[in-house]
Amino acid sequence: MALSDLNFLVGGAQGSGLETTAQVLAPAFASRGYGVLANREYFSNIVGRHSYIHVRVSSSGEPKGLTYPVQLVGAMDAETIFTHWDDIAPGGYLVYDLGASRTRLIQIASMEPDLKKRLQEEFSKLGIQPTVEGVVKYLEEERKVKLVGLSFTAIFNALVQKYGVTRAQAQRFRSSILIGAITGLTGLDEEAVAFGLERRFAARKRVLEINKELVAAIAEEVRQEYGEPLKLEPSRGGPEEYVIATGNDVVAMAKIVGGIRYQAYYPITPASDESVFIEANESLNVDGKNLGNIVVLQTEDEISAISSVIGAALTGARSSTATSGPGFSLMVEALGWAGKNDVPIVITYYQRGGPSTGLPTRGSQSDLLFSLFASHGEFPRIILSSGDHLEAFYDAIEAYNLAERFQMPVIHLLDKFLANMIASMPMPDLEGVKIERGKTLFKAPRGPWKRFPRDEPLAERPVLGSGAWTWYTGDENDEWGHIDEDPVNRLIMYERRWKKMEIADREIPEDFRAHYYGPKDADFLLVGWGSVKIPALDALKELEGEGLKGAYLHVRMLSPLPKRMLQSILSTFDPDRVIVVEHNYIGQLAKLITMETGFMFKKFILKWTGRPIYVHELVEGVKEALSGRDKVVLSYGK
Amino acid sequence: MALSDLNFLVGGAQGSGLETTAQVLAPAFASRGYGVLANREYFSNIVGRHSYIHVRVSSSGEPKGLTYPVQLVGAMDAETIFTHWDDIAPGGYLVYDLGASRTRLIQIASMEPDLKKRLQEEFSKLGIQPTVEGVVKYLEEERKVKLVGLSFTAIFNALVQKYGVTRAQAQRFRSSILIGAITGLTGLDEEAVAFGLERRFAARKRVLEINKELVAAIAEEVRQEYGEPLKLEPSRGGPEEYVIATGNDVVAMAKIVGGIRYQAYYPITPASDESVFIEANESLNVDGKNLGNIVVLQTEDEISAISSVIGAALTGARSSTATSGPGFSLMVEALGWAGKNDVPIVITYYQRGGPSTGLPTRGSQSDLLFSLFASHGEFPRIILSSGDHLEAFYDAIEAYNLAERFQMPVIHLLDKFLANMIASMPMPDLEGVKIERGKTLFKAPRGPWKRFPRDEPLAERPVLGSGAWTWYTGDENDEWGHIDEDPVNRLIMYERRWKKMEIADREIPEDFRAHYYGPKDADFLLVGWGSVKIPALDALKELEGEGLKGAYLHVRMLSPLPKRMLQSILSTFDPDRVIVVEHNYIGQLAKLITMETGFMFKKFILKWTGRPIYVHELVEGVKEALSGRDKVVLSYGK
Amino acid sequence: MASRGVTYRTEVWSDWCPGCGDFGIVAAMTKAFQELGLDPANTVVVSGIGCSSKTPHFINMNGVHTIHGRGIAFATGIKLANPRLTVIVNGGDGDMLGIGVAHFVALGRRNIDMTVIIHDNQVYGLTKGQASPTLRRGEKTKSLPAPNIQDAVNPIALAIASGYTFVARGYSLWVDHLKELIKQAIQHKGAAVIDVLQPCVTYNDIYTAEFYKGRLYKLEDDPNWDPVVRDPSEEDEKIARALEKSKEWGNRIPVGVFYVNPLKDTYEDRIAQRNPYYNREAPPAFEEIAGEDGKPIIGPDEFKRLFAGYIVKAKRS
Amino acid sequence: MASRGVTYRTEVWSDWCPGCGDFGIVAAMTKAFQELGLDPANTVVVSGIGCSSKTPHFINMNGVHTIHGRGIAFATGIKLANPRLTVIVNGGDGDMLGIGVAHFVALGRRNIDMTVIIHDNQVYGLTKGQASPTLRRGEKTKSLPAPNIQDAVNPIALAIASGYTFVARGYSLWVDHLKELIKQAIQHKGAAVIDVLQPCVTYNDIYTAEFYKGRLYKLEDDPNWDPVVRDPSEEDEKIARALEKSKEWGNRIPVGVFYVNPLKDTYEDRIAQRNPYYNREAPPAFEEIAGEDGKPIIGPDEFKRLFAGYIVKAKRS
Ligand SMILES: Cc1ncc(C[n+]2csc(CCOP(=O)(O)OP(=O)(O)O)c2C)c(N)n1
Ligand SMILES: Cc1ncc(C[n+]2csc(CCOP(=O)(O)OP(=O)(O)O)c2C)c(N)n1
Ligand code: SF4
Ligand code: SF4
Ligand SMILES: [Mg+2]
Ligand SMILES: [Mg+2]
Repeated sequence: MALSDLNFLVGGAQGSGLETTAQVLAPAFASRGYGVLANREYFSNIVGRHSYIHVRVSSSGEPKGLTYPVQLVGAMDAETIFTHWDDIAPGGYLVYDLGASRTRLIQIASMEPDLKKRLQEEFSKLGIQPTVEGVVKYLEEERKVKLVGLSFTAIFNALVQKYGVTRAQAQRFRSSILIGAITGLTGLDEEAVAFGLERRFAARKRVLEINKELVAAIAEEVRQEYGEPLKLEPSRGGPEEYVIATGNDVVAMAKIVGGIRYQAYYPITPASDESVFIEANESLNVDGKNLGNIVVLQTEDEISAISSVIGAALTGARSSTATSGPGFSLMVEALGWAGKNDVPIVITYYQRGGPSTGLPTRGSQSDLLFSLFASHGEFPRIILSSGDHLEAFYDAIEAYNLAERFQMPVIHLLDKFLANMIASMPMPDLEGVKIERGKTLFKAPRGPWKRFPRDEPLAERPVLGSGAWTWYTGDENDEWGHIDEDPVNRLIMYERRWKKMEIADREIPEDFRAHYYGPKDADFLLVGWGSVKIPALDALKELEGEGLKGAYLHVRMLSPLPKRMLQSILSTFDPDRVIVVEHNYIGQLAKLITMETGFMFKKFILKWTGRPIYVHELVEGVKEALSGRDKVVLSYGK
Repeated sequence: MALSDLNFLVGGAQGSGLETTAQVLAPAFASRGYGVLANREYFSNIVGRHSYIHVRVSSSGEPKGLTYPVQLVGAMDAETIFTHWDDIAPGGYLVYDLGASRTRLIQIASMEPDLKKRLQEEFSKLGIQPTVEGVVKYLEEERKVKLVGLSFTAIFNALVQKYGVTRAQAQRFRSSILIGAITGLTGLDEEAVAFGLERRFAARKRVLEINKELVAAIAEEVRQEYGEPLKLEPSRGGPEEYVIATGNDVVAMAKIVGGIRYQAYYPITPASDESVFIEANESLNVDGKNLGNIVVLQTEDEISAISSVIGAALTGARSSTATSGPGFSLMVEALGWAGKNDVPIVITYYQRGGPSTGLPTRGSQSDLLFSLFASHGEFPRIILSSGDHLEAFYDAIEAYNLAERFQMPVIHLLDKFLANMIASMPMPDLEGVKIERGKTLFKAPRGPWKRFPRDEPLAERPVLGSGAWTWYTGDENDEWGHIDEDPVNRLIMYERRWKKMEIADREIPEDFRAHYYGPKDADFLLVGWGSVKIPALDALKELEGEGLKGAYLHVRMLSPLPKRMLQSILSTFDPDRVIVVEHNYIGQLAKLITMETGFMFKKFILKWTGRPIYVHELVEGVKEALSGRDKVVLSYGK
Repeated sequence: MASRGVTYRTEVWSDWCPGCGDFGIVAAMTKAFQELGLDPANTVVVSGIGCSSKTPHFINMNGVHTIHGRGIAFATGIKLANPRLTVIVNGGDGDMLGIGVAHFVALGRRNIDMTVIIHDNQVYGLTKGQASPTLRRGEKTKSLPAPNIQDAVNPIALAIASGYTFVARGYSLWVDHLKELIKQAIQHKGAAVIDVLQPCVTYNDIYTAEFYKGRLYKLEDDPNWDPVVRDPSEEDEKIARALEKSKEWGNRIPVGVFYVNPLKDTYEDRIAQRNPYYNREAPPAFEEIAGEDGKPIIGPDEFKRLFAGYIVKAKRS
Repeated sequence: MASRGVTYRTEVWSDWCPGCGDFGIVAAMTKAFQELGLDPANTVVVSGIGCSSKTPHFINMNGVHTIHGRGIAFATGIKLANPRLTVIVNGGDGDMLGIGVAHFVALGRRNIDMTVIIHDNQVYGLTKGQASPTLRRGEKTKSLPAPNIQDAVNPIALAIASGYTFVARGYSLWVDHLKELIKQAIQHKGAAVIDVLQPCVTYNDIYTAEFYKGRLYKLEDDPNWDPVVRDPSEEDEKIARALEKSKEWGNRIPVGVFYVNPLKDTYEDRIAQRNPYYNREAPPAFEEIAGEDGKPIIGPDEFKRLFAGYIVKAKRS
């Protein structure tokens, strides 16, 4: 029976080419119309620590939420087996290197002592020998896991012999061994895999050739021995074209569509890949025609990044930065200047695990309230957060529109999960995209200009170089932008800034700002934001299968919060049937909604281990919450 | 009939010695048992802009809330008259320089155009000639104001003649002319004034002598002509000893008592005076005995200030910084490190008018929510805010105790009002002060130390140099303080930090964290924090006089918020009779209380002009709010 | 556009202390602008925070008064997004060489074409006279409780070490001399800095006009003084000489141009070398990003071309 | 306290890339500590953020792994509050000379007695190989999409200009030579910095061990090289020579000690000159602030003495 969904996991040491598996297989599956979602987990480390990619392929044609157990684990090394042995579904598959069989748990220097200790205890409890052999044996006997043991060494030797590569070079084909095995077990057709490989190795013909042959050979060998036990049913639908990209990539593309002309950044995980992408496109050339140019500046620190972004925004350039927690922390002083001065800047904020350096390569949603109140004093700001790749695409463009229309900073809150997850995103509807520049003036009458008329919160904004000249200051200012400490002026100017927020609240449709997914008569409600949307929607589907009819309230704009809509939806539910789902400890969205509406949440499903929320644990969590638990803490994932 | 309270205002150009009036008169009045409160308003300017001191002297012996109109304005210059003519009570007094009579409004270059324009309109509406003469005439005729015109030039000439000082030197006695006139009109005795002068000019004998003689002569002259119309009744009570000091001074003294050993700062208004005070006391010597030494470091920026403060705290030194909004904005990244690592640091945060540079020399309470959520990620912190000088004194000491007991950063939120106001503060009860250092260890067994045991949120804390050695990191850590990304460890360590907050919430008495002032059966409730306490308590007294029986709920600890107590008090009032009073726009305390309790505030009295809340306007505001207005915006004061 | 008829001073009252050296700097700036005929619409005066940083309000051109220490960082974005603009940054010694020193150094490394004017009064003026990074050790100005115990930064040496290609020192009371330096700095292509000795009459009782009188001398009075690098091979030697000169302080203090290197590419040049479409006359900020109808210039077709590598056609069987 | 029996390495696994130059630095550090007999309880290794900044975890002494760029600032508080401690700061070139350069400069100006070790690999290692401030213009390391267009900072020159009194360069693969430099730096009284050339095997394909081989030479091999200021009058000349030397790069790259000035007071000395009670052996951090009963040392009496000027007795009639 063909599968409707396939979940698999591929693990190996950081720096050993692991990413290649996702970069090849994601487009390969997508090219056959499957929805793909692939998450990458890695340490704050360059080479040596354990890393893995967790993929879901869905015949629905949509990228669906990640879940455990997986039907297949592909292990590049012994550490992967020790780490993920328990993630394999009974009857699932383990692809591994026979050469690692003798490896003992205690030999794995790169494994954190915590995990090692836990495993030792667990193994001894279960009577498992703490070696690869022992684990594999246990899996086979107790879990009915099928073992696909390959001799990596033999394969490398063959490569050396056949292609004359060096031993070191041969090692680099490690990922293709797994790609081959997965291809074989899933019966993915050769053309599709070739497509994936070409995409990845396009420029390097010889490497491409070897890879193709290697993958085909291993696939064939595996197919011979195991058949195609993990074959997916043909795709049942979905778009005709996919964009296969990470969240970082998608946002970068969107910024380019949105007309970005200036981006400044200081390197930081998981944000800088976005800037690197934009820099690679600094000159937008299509068919030899130049469509625009983007200045991308790597600055000396984040203070400089945001400061220069504000400067660029004053010239009329669509201008933004991308950062994560520690970087944003350094930006808050300048953020206040932009807020004070009606400057349209965009900050793309990828949340990672805090506090402080925290878990710098893991995800979180713990910076919502910080974003909302960051910087001393009071000024309006817009905060958007996207639920999936496609939303992130539209929101990244909309962020510029909102910033210019309402003349205030826009923070686009994303997280490491989205940033690094590769998704098969439907081709965005670019015909529907509109660029709205508000009252930006590129040409204005020569002379000094009253930039801040008292009676116009949203005034015309001649940019630097427009002909008019203008003044800006961080001090309270008069209509011309000059320093003014007069109390009457203060009263007016302070309120003038906040009036923009009232206008934004009036003009931005509430049904853009939040969305209710599910039947009108749902009998429980999940409330969430950001990438929680992905597992939440899938969990609801599963729960529906179990007879539990729920809905998901997705909050996409955190400021201005669509409070009338939230209030009216929340008020139709019994508070005991309303569950907030967040990647943090204190329930930040819940706090925010309470603050604005008075609605007190009673049920929380929270996760703060830095790993994504998985569908299976969310399903369980919801059931627990509905049957009485007030706080359910999720923690699945290595 | 002698007065029970005297309100007066003295104005002049910044840099013209205006502060002297308060520095002399405050101790002078206090030495006769009067309560004194004096606020200083000034521009972000060094020389030339208009500045004034607004004083209340009370026979109650307590420093009471400032209010308008005043019975006396002392004008060093024409700008003061133009600015404050309307602040004088009918029948009050104006002391001024006859030589300024001819000065026209349009000549005042230092006056902001807004005010000038408003005055022009007002004068023309009232038929006032826009000259000093014109204003003075109007005051005399229409407001029955008594004019005390003195020829400053004649006085300066006399000084030149009598003491052989230069003309420039003579100018510096400008403030003493006003001191003399005030002495005369209020019948303050000579000894008291001499005491004030000695305090101010102690070191400079000759200047002191001239001042004494000048003040006495003018007082006599004024007394001769006007009697002592503003004589205060004898003090009716109060303490035997006062500390006469600004909020900055009081906090500095308290830090010294509290055992501060390290303070780092970067200059900023209105915080740096505190550090300057401490630096002047870097070596604590009493009777030739050294009681301790404090390192005070002026750093290159605020990032360095807080970073070095954290470093010092790790060595066991009681360690703090003092800053205001822009400086705090730069500190938030490092704050997170301290929060992550259980480091007891204290940040004394003087709020000024934001956003951005805002009104840098004016006050606000607009940084509460920022303080609470500052820095990415989640970690516990304690936030204290003091209602008056005496509270500030105790809280500054308690801040160190709380930081060390609960091993987390403490933010002591103050504001420019308190920082710069001189008050006659009762001598603090030092016998009652206790130093609590929690589990700080200055001597520990030699060897590596498990600083972060999983099962002990508040663990022993051997300081650097104690014998034990310890590790700290901004990354998530294991029990030893080494980097650890394991999800199980993460779960525990994250929660471990928050457990400290639960303990703090349990151990810090709620009745310290909030205080209910007023009768049990009050029929309305004001809710406020910080220096709002001062006018709030006085406004209640006045309202009581009018038959309105109210209470004031003062929130002194914002985190952990005493939510059970707040909830129980708030629930006893009709929400239409609960009014929050704050120096901000969005009602930050209200939002915080709602967030924690679900209580929705309906009535707001807000002020954001940067000037203090005055008793008279608060009284009016409360009446308006009680009779139906939901939002009352206060704006009195130049 | 020419400057005919432009008044380069606004009517905003300068609330500096009477006698403050900052007045001289504004006077020299406006004179220089006048003589260069700078177009106020295409000139931007940027500043940080401090007494000195109030400057933009007094000048009748685009003015961007930012936050403490970040003037150069703001200016960087302005200039790179619209290289057609003439950008001048004013700030105090605290602003530029203390809290903002990272940006000061970074500008030198980039050699962006803009002019930096340091109001060097050796104190933090606006916060009441604390020691700034240019106050020397052992010196005690009026507001200090005790002599300064931090060593000073040498702005000239730091600028040269950082890569500035025009480095000069002026004196705020020698308005005409300073004006000439400002003109040269603006005309120079690359990062230019002028360290202006600026008496703070209120807080600095050491470096007063009195002090400077008789001590200052002009580098250009020495006929052998040639600060200009005319050939790359001269660079090291000119730098060494300038550094040597920069140490002179005390009885004789040089003002004038210490170092000029017109041969080094500006950052804008460097961008243009990498991306020949980066056009200073049609700057990024002014490019059309959407059609009249609001549709982005990057429509569906362009999107597919630009990002072809990310697009996958789904072939369903 | 002596170091007998101390193992200077922890058991924490170093997760640096195999072959990373950072291993050599830790080896040199621990050897130096061993030879100096440093007491782990009274030594603190502070760092910022980056590959290099993981160092404290691998060393069996107090370790304070802080935030990006701020190691020196944290260390400043540690040292001044407890001057009895030996303080060593590790950080990357990005950490120290980019985001943290303000603190780097400030330490020189203060001359606090501590040692700074820069892991100079010309890239941002931990964020995947972007250009760091020491990568020269025109150079393109592995991860860069195009050659670097920012000029480099010269760490030696910047350190000397900032006032460091011990300035050296080491090479991470010459462990014994580096160890000697570290020992000297620690023993030096004042702010010491060692710029350690540290191959990043993963991202830096220009400055590899291969590259350095044959190019590096030791300053001390020149018998005429004497970097030490033995009399204040020598200072200028020694600085000039060191600066000159610091420019050497390319075919011949000097390592060793560039400059030492043992004659300059440390910041701790300067504090002690102002406040003779500031005692390094009884540091502020360890002073008693309260009695056994928890009562503050500053009781009512002491309070009145200290703050007499603020206290007013109320004489009511
Ligand atoms: C982040 C921050 N810290 C501190 C301040 C307070 N502040 C205002 S002006 C100033 C220093 C001014 O000195 P300088 O830059 O030398 O300029 P000057 O006033 O001497 O012209 C400081 C520290 C601030 N505005 N922002
Ligand atoms: C405020 C902040 N910005 C950015 C980062 C991300 N970050 C981590 S390490 C690093 C650079 C490391 O480079 P370097 O200091 O040279 O050390 P190396 O890794 O090369 O040893 C950066 C930018 C951060 N942790 N904090
Ligand atoms: S304080 Fe000094 S720098 Fe500031 S305005 Fe006055 S004289 Fe000028
Ligand atoms: S990335 Fe470079 S610096 Fe970092 S550990 Fe690897 S080799 Fe060392
Ligand atoms: Mg200055
Ligand atoms: Mg580096």
